[in-house]
Amino acid sequence: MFKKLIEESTGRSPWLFHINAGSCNGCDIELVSVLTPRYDAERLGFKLAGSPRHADIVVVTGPVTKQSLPRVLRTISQVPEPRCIVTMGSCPQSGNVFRGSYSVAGPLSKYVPVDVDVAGCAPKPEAVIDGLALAAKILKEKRGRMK
Amino acid sequence: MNLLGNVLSYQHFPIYAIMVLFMGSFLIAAFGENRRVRNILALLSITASLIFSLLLINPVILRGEIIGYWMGARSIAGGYAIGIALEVDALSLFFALLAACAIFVSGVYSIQYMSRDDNEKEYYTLYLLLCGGVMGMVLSGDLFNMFIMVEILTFAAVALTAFRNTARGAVEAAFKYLVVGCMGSTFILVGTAMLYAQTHTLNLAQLAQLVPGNMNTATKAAFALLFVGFGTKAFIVPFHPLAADAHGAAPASVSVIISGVLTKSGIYGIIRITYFLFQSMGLGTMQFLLVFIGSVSMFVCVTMALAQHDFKRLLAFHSISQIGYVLTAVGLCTALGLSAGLYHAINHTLFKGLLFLAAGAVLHETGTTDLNKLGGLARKMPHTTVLFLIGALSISGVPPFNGFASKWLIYQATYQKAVESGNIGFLLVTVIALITSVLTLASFVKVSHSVFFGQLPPELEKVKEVSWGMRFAMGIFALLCIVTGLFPNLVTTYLTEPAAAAAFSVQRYIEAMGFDGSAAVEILAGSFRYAGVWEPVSWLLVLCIALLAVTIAALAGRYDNVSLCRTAAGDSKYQLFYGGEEQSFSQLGGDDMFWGFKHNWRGYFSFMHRLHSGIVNDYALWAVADLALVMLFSLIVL
Amino acid sequence: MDFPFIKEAISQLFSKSSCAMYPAVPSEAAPGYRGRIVYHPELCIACGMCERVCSGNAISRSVEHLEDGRDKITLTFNLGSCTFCATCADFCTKHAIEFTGDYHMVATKEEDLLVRGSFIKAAPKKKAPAAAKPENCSAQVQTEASGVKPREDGKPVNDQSRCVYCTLCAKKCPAEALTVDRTAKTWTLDEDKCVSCGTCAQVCPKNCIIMG
Amino acid sequence: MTVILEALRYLGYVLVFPGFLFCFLAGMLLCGIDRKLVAKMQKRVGPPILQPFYDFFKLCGKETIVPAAAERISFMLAPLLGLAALVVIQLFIPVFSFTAFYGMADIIVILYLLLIPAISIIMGGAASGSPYAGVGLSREMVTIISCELPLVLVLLAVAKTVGSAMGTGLCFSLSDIAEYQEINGSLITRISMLPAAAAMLLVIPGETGSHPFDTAEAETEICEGLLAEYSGAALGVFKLSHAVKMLTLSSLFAALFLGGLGTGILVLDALLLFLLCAGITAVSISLVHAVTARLKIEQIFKFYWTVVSLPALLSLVLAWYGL
Repeated sequence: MFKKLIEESTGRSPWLFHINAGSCNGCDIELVSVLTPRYDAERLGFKLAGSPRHADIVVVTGPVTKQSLPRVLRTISQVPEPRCIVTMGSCPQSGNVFRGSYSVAGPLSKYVPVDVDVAGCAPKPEAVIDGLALAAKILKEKRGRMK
Repeated sequence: MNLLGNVLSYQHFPIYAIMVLFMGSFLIAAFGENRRVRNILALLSITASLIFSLLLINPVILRGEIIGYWMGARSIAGGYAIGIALEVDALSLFFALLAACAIFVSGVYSIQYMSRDDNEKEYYTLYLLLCGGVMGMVLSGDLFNMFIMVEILTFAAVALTAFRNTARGAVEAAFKYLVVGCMGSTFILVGTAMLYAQTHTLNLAQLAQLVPGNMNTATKAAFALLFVGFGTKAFIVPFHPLAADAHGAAPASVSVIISGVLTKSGIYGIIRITYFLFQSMGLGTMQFLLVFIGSVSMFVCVTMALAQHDFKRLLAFHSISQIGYVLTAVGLCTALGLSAGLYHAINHTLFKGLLFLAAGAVLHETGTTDLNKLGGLARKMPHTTVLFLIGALSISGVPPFNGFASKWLIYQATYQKAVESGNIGFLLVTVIALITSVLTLASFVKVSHSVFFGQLPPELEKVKEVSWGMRFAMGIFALLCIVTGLFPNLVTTYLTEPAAAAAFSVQRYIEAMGFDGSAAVEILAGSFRYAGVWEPVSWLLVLCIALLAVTIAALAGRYDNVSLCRTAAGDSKYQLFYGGEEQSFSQLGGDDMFWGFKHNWRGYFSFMHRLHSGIVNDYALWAVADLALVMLFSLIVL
Repeated sequence: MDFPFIKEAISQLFSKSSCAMYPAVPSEAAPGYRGRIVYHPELCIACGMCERVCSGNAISRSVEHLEDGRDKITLTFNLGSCTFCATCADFCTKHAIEFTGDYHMVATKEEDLLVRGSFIKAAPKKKAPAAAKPENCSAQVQTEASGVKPREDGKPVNDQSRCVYCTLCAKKCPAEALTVDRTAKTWTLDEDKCVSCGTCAQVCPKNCIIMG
Repeated sequence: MTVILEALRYLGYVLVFPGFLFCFLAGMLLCGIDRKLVAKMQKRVGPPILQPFYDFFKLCGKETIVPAAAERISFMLAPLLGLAALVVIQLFIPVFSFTAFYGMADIIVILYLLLIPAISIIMGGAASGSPYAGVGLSREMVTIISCELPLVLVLLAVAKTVGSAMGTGLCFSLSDIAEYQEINGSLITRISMLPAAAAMLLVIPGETGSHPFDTAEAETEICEGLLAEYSGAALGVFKLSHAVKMLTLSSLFAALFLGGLGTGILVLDALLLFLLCAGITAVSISLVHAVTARLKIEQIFKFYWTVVSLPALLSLVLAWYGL
């Protein structure tokens, strides 16, 4: 029963940790707007965590610059299992307009398995909510597969 | 057989307890070249002293006798005491037991702690002299002998402060201590002389009989001189900077004696003169004097401690802060207050001894006590850490350790005093005491973070746990801390209440030496009932059950499902979160940890900073100014 | 310290929330929102303009040679690389690219973010029978093609045999010196306005503008 | 036989009613109500009331990472100790006329016991070795110092009021305070106690470390401070402790100022206590949270030692002169 309780709860309280990997701040602002009274992601249990140790979902924005790459990977590795990695906006998926720049090391999927891509430049808050809800579902599945 | 029986009569034990220490000192000075001989001699003498003190519990505390002992069969001639007398009532024995315990543990600790120093022979000679001085002072029945013993212990303490004279500041600290300590001794001497001129006797019991009836300007001045003189020994404000310097420089085992025992002997002196010699504690103004000085010591020293960044200096300031508690409680002049103060005196000796020994252990292994250079020692010295935490929680008054039990009594005593006397000032004292307690906690949080938790500086990677002997010594103190905290009723019933009762029965004290005590001013102790309840054992039991329940529930909830770093190489998963950066050494300095607090008090702190100039001339001036004020006060009110 | 918002807080306690209850209540994107790309391959002429103007390199074109000699041309729009600037749609003369208000672009696989469309281009086949009738004609064309000589004054010349009249050169000309009429299939240069910058030659998808 | 029954009864107190289970359920619900109310006040929908339960169980299912630099035993023991200490405090706080453990602790003891959870979180944070925890630790300690003065004044004022009314001069015992209120009505009805009650209401958010006094756990600047390295079940226990602390402090408030409302039936009393706690939380935690922005640490200190301490002192002086 306890295990079922945990599994049920996992999908209902995903906490986010946001990493800016060289983003233009467009996606960052959209992510924060998800938490405002207008969209209020907290009603779905989402919460922005302050430390990667508390997080379930890592949201990466930005094209993953060479400077940020080791930091991003280190921070992602510090998130306890089960975890879910969400790329937000086009940049971390492909590099977008920054592709081919000398300083861009992306896309992120070259280095870590990405679970959910939210496209858009920047995505609409509704799309972010969609993406996070999908991530929460994946999280629950991952939790079910543990142990 | 008769002779042996005579020799082993408990009447002689007080002088044995003193003399074994002095004998040990002389023997080590004479034959202490060999390390083993020296250690055995030192251990023998401190153990013997402890045993003799313990054997006195039965007659003095349980049976309530007062041992009046005349040395060399001389006693009273022509109505005046002419012999050297020892007089042991429950109060004296209380302090003697305290001293013997601390001396024993610190002596055991010294054996390994001092093994890296040279001149060990001189160390033990001086150490036992210091101990003998303390023992002699608290058991003496003679004011002049008290002065002699004070001189012995002051000079031994000065010499021991400068013992590690290669260390920075040691000689300077000793010099400051010497100057102000000698001023204090001189005050005591002058006070004694003035009393002698007025009463023609030096015996404490006879003085207690004669002085209160014959108060004149000279005796009033003598009171001020004695009070300030013993105040110097207790390092109460304004003599606290000396303690900081002396503790910072002295070896930890000596700091234990200076803070745990020497200051107590100062308190003992103050109790003797205020309660016995002058019997002036019944006066509201005299209570005000003690409580005022006590509260100021309590608060000023705890704030000074918050600003320190040296482990031992910080402990030194706390030491005076705790002495402030004792003095405040003693100054209340109620049975509860005195009992609480004496309880706190025991506890202070225990936890402060433990903390100084822990500081010594850190110094012994790392070579520094600077809070900004230490950190993360918990992984290298786990036992020391646990012992230190017991001491830190005790001094901060966290239940169920002993500091809480005595502070709890002190709060009640001050509040009850406020209610009884209708004086709202005592209420302020309760509030100050409570705030001081939380500030104490704050500074020990700072120490535990800066020394034992946090990150290990790379240069301290090779630190090892201290040897078993040192841990054993600390363990004794820690055990006593827990025991006195868990069984407050036993401590109050068998130690502090008899001692407090002794302080209120001056008449018996006088009569025990064969004088007429009928004229003594009896101070009414008054009865008391606790305003609250505190059952540490049951509380601990409930806490254990709750902890067990929580632990079982947590383990059932896979609390033990932790993932630990298995590889030697730095797996980034197990590194600390540094905002994504690679883990590097970063330890919050202990210096300015509570700036949110200090920022609001910056005026006060900068004032204090300017006041504590570190110049010995200033401190001497403070002593004189203090004397002048107290003298003025006593001339007016006595 | 005062609490200036205490009244609002209490009054809002009893008023309706201002939340958009998104997943429960679907929400439309604002008019003009540029969301998911819809590609109409039947309109496309594979001029390649979109691919060229795309800043995010989101558009790729692949050509598959079918057995019957025709080419199957596939255009792929990678939404995961798109900045949704809509320049491609702007430039598309055939209006084959459309930006919709659909913002649900969430995927677990990269595949899901690709918008594909393909059409079979018969153009080379169409030309082959036309060239087959008069044999010299094709040679003529070829000589014509090679015959277009660059002008000596450095102004552009159009090889009209290859031009598809996509008007891109006219759109791009900074001096507005070019006029292209798609219906009349004319390409005219206003020599007074031309500054010989070469933009038309650079942007021409068919490389039929020749500069000196 | 009776001894065993007696022991079982006390075990039941520890595990079920004022103890573990009650603390868990009531504390979590209180936390959920608080979050919902704050959301309402900010014109949001807010999380479901059961959200803290979801959070807790989710955290139980997560991996608990112990950093290599941490002192392992203290790191893992600290959350449990903090929670156990809080549960024990709850046992000493009377539920109207009912006290689970009668005659074991008074308000001074409670004052000190409230330090133990704070100390345990400080020890846990310090043991993790994180520099963020170092900063958090410093702030947490200053917050404790800040709250201490008004809390002490409030408690002394109550002790004096009840004591002089009962003729003993002062009364530190919580069950005596509860008993007094059973007979003479709630203390909050006395004018001299109103400022103290107001001060206590402002002390509660500081002690629990909720907004705007949460500088110690500021997630946006110092990565949750002391909790920065905690993950999984250990973090869950800390979150639970936070919830229980809300319950403890609000029921302390109820015991000090709102006594004498009990019905005498234990189940109803428990329900009433919970409702009162919810009301107190709504005013002192949720409302203050919703209308303020996070203070700086030196502002917290100043706020508590002036704005909050003054009414408490006023109350004490009024009580002193028997008003």
